[in-house]
Amino acid sequence: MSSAPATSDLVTLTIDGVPLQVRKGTLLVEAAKLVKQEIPVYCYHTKLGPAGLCRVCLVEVEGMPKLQIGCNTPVAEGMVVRTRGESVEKGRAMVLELLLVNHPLDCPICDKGGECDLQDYAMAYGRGSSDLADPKSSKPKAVDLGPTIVLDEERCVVCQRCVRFDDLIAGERQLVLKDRGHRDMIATATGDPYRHNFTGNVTELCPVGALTSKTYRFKSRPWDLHRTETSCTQCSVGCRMNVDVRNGTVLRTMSVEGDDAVSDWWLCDRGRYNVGYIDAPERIKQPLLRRDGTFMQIGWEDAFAIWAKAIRSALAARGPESIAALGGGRLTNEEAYLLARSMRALGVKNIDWRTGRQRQATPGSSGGTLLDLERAGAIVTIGESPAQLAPVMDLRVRKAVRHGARFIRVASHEAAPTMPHLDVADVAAAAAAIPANVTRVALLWDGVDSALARAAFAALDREGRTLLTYISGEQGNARGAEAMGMLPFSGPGYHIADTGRDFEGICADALAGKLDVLAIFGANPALNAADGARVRDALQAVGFLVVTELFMTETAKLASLVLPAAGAFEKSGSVVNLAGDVLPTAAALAPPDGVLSDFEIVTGLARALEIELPDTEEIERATIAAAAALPVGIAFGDDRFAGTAKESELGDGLLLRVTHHAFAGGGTIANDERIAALRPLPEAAFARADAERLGIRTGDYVDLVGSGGTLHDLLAEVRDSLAPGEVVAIAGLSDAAANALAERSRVRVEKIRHADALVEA
Amino acid sequence: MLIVLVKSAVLLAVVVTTFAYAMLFERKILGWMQLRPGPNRVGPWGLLQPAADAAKLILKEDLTPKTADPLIYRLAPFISLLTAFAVYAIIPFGANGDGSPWAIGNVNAGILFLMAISSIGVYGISLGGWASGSKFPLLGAVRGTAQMISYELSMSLSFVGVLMLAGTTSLTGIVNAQERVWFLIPQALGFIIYVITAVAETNRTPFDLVEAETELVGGFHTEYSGLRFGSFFIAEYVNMLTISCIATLLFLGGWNAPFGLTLLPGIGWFVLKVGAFMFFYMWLRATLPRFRYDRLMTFGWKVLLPLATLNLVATAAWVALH
Amino acid sequence: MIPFWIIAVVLIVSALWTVTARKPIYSVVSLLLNFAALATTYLILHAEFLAVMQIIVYSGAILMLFVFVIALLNSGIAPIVLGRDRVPVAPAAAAALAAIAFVATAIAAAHAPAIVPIASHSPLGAVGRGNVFGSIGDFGQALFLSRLLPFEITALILMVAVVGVVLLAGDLTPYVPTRRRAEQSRRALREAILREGK
Amino acid sequence: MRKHLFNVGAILQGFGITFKYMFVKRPTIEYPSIKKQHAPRFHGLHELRRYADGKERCIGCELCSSACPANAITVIGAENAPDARVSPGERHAASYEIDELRCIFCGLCEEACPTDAIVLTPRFEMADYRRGAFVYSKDRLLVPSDAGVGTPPDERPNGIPADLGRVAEVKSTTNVDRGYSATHRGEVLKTERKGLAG
Repeated sequence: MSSAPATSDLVTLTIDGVPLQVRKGTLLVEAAKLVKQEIPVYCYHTKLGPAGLCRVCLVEVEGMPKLQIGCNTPVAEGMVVRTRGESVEKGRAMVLELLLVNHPLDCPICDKGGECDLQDYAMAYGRGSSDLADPKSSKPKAVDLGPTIVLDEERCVVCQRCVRFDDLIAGERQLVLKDRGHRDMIATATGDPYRHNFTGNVTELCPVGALTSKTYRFKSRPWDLHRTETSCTQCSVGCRMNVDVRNGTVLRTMSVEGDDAVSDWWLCDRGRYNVGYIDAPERIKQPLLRRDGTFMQIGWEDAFAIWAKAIRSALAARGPESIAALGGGRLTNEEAYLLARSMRALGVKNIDWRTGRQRQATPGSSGGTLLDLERAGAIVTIGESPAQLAPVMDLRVRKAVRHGARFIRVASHEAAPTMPHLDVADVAAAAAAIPANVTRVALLWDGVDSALARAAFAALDREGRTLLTYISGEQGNARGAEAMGMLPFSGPGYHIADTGRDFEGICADALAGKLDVLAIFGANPALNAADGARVRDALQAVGFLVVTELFMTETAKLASLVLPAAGAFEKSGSVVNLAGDVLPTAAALAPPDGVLSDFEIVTGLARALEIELPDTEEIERATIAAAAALPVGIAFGDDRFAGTAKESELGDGLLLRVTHHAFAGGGTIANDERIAALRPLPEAAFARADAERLGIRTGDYVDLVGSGGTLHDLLAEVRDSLAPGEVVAIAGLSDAAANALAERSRVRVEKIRHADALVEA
Repeated sequence: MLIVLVKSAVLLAVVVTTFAYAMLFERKILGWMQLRPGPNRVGPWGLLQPAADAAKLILKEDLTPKTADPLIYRLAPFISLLTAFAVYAIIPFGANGDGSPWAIGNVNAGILFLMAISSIGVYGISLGGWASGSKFPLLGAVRGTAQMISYELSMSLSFVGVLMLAGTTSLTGIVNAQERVWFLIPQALGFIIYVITAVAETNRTPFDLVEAETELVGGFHTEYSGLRFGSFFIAEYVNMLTISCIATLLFLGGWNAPFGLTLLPGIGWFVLKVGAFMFFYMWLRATLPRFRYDRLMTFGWKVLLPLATLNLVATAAWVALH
Repeated sequence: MIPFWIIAVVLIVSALWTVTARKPIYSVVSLLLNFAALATTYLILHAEFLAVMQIIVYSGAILMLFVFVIALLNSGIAPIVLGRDRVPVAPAAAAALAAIAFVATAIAAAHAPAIVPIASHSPLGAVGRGNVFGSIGDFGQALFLSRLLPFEITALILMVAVVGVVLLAGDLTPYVPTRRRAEQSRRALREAILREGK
Repeated sequence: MRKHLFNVGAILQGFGITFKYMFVKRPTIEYPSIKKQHAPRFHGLHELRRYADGKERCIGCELCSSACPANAITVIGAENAPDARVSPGERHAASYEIDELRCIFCGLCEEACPTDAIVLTPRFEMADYRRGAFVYSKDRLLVPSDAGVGTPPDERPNGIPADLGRVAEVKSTTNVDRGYSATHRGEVLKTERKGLAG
């Protein structure tokens, strides 16, 4: 791709009278695209490769007695191909007639109607009538495949794109083709619900309306939708996606065709399905002021005035040290920049985006692109793997593994992935496990434990080897927030600035009663911070806490002033993803009346405080410059980032470790009714040795007791990969947040209830 | 004093009723000329239509735009209404045997008073249009002001011819001077100029550029509703009536019977002549389309004004020679 | 006498409003009121022709042009605000002096014997008749016979003033039709670009 | 000058025409008391039909809305609950709205409907005091469940609904031979064109 191929690699052929040269091994269907000839395909897909099942891609090749399928015929020297002509059209019409033998003509009610390949090709190449006299076969219409997908067996044309996606791309191998002949049908191999992080992609791949999304079923027709291309901000990958809006509701999101660099054409289920919060009735639509313990609705002007007054009196009383601002990982670059700049204009240095467990988002100068990742020979993951943190990056890992890369997990406490992998105890073992001939190694880090990251970097970095590092964090625009200066020690573009207090320090100040005003923008530290109980206490101790949020989250409930903010689909701007790509986001719809974006909120505050803010043009210029700046002075695993990952010495018991789940979270996930079935149950995973010692079996219910409180009714799971003495719980669940007990503290297991006993009761 | 008040009240009632039915008959006549029956649903032959319209106007919501200047916005319709009615203080409708007129006030300088009052009438339109704080009314007002100032000149000059022939500025005196020959005959050109400028002064088709619906929504009164709009509406029709009365007084012999046909009392002839002139107004509206603005200005300044001056000079020469 | 005092109050109040109103259009309206009141005082003094002319010329024509200009400039929307330090001290003092002088004159005049011959005793005078003080004939005689020269000189001075205003306000370059002017400026621009290029 | 004089003639001619027309018989039908006869397949207010078993014919496929040239129809589909079916099949219209103020009554929705659910009735009297009332939702469009299933236009007897009242005897205004027929203007135009050609 980088250099021009040698002449010997090229083949000359003629398609529809146009001579062209293509690389050896190219399939006819791809070669035809170069001369702008479309060959119809069902089973073939650029990302899935040929299957040769549907036969609709018939072309005529001179010298061959019969029509050939374009999708599985490689080019050859001197080939003369015709994609049109009488015999081709006759052949295609025949294939279409056969495809339609049992396909129901229920296009008016089919969700695919209007964007259906079968419909389009039947119009373009079909005969318009059928010789079949017998009735079409009748099959189940709405088969529940899983929490996200419904299958219409009548409509299925058995192209197997979904099966091949599950096998080749997702690597989960859940979908199979059951039965033979006209009873062929798609089903999960085990009969269990079809469920993993990428199920939604099969609805996009399905060329007919057989696989449809439950969230979109019968809600709209394609031509009603108003499409906006934007970037997903749910995690730090930043997949390009199309947002389809109708009547002020996001009805569905679709991957962007041809986006190889970021999303590789795919979307994870969280990005695809977590869109229903936009019009959730629980959304806050007016500023709320706490008075005598209850919230009352106030107007925006009053809200800004009250906030500004609090800031002014804090400045007058104890100076800028008593003011702090948190958040930024969910803001756009422009908002983060404006926030950091207006805070520094006040002299406030206590700024930090790191409100969760992640400590660092910028991998220094050793970062690589996502395309580099799929070409790595070995992938080492420390901390949590991207499987739940950045699912679409996980697809790249799987692609690399499929191409022969070795996947090594260091001291992992997660469940085993459905791909070849190697679990090792420490970084030295990981370094030893990398074959000597591997020249490109990727290091994946969750951004939590700086010391471990530094150790891993040191162990893996060898002469003659390219070491690429990726930090897959929990917040969508963490890297952007860092670049825009939402750090206590650096301003926009990583210009090192006066050092203020970081999140830990801000919490300590608050607990010491030294913090008068704290503003939290689009973050939920009460739920996501490693030590939830302490953070809650700290937030309650703040004199005046302002939170901008969409919903009454755990943090917002503690606030003095809650300001309704616009969601990710309601504002335009740019974000920086984990690979450093600057991606634009575009507003797909307007926020509800009375809701302002964080940009407008910061502007409003600045106006109330009479701070001069730059104009739009300057903000644009400054954010572009900052996002493109290389993080000079910030190294991988920099000590200034270190902070939370310390073990608590409380008691003996088990060491609590926390894991992420793509559908665990407060705010936008907790308030999206459409994905209720995808939210995980609160669970606790035990090592086999501990489970046997405590008498726990998979399926039991247990309580975990720690210094910060108790987690009730966790579903126990015995996990072999886990080191003895550790217990793993899911973070970010509103009803049972593992962080309430403080991560890496010692917990006790109490009240074990066996599954069979519960059934008897 | 009391008698003046009673006279005023009676006259006011008569004028308002005349206005109401003038409006109804205008709609009827327009309907007939356009192959429609006109209003015929309220009462027999639609005779109660004015009452229904009045009720509607009174009950409509009274709107003041946010951008309007509230004081001037409210003042403007009153200026229009006031000046429209004030003229009737001096208009004579007939004469007693001793030569004293049937009018509220017998003013020697009647014609001057009339010109003075009508020159203030423009303020209703220009202030109302400006104070609405919106584009179309402003355009209508600016057009209206320019148009009325331009045509007022020619109209005044057309009066002067009559004044010179009559040798007095008293309206009664002018009518008395027409006992033998109506000024329509010696002042034919003046009459034509008067008719044209009068139509322009009342902003009626084909000179209704002030409220040109097809371009300016409603012109200067776009933003007005309810009784404030009604005030402008009444003022327009009362002005029509005034103009018809003046035409009758100055050119059509007032209450003098034509050709000695004294079948009717003087007031009867007066009403007939005014009615005929009003009909002409409506007929005009049914027949002619609106002027283009630049043509209107060209016509006013380049045709009417020279013609009026010519008429004046000719009349002066004639008066001087005799 | 009572009508006079009422009118006098109206006159003074409207005159004050004219100079103090924040919006130009209010000044116009109050000036209109002022003119009307002034015309009424003329009527009281039996100067009917003058009263009518006051209305026709000042209210009907000149003031109308003010409204016209305000409407076209749209300057009436924003009120005029005088700054704290912009109270005009000297003019204010002069105005106060003038007011005192005016009041003194008024009182003196009120006590002085009438020097104006009353022309007629009919309610609204005898404007139409000739050879009576204040009538049209009288005006015409004065204007076109006895005072013709001053009248024409005044007209000439006014004309000079108009030309002067046009010269002061307009641009002094000789008149060039619009299209040709556009061509000229385009040529000048092209030449400037060529010069810069070298 | 001569041109202008001709124009005066034309104006006078115009006065003659308008005056003449005052005495021409008017073709007006006094509408609320007398009603004009419809064409047999007149397009009026919409109606959503049912199947004989009471289920709605509409399946919420939105083909009517995409066929609508005025964008007057909004349909939002939903899935049928298996225990309480609204229409046969999987899909039904959860919401069906026609903005009758936007509708141009062309009948393309009728043509597009795959289940013959929507038909245009001859009803046209839809006056109301509120704009919002013209957005007809499903509860007003659907045939009441006790009023049969609704009739497609080609099954109507003469196109005249029984409840429309007294029907005018005049069939159409276009063939009244009085010199003002609808073709009058056409004749004039034709003559003018001839003149131009000659």
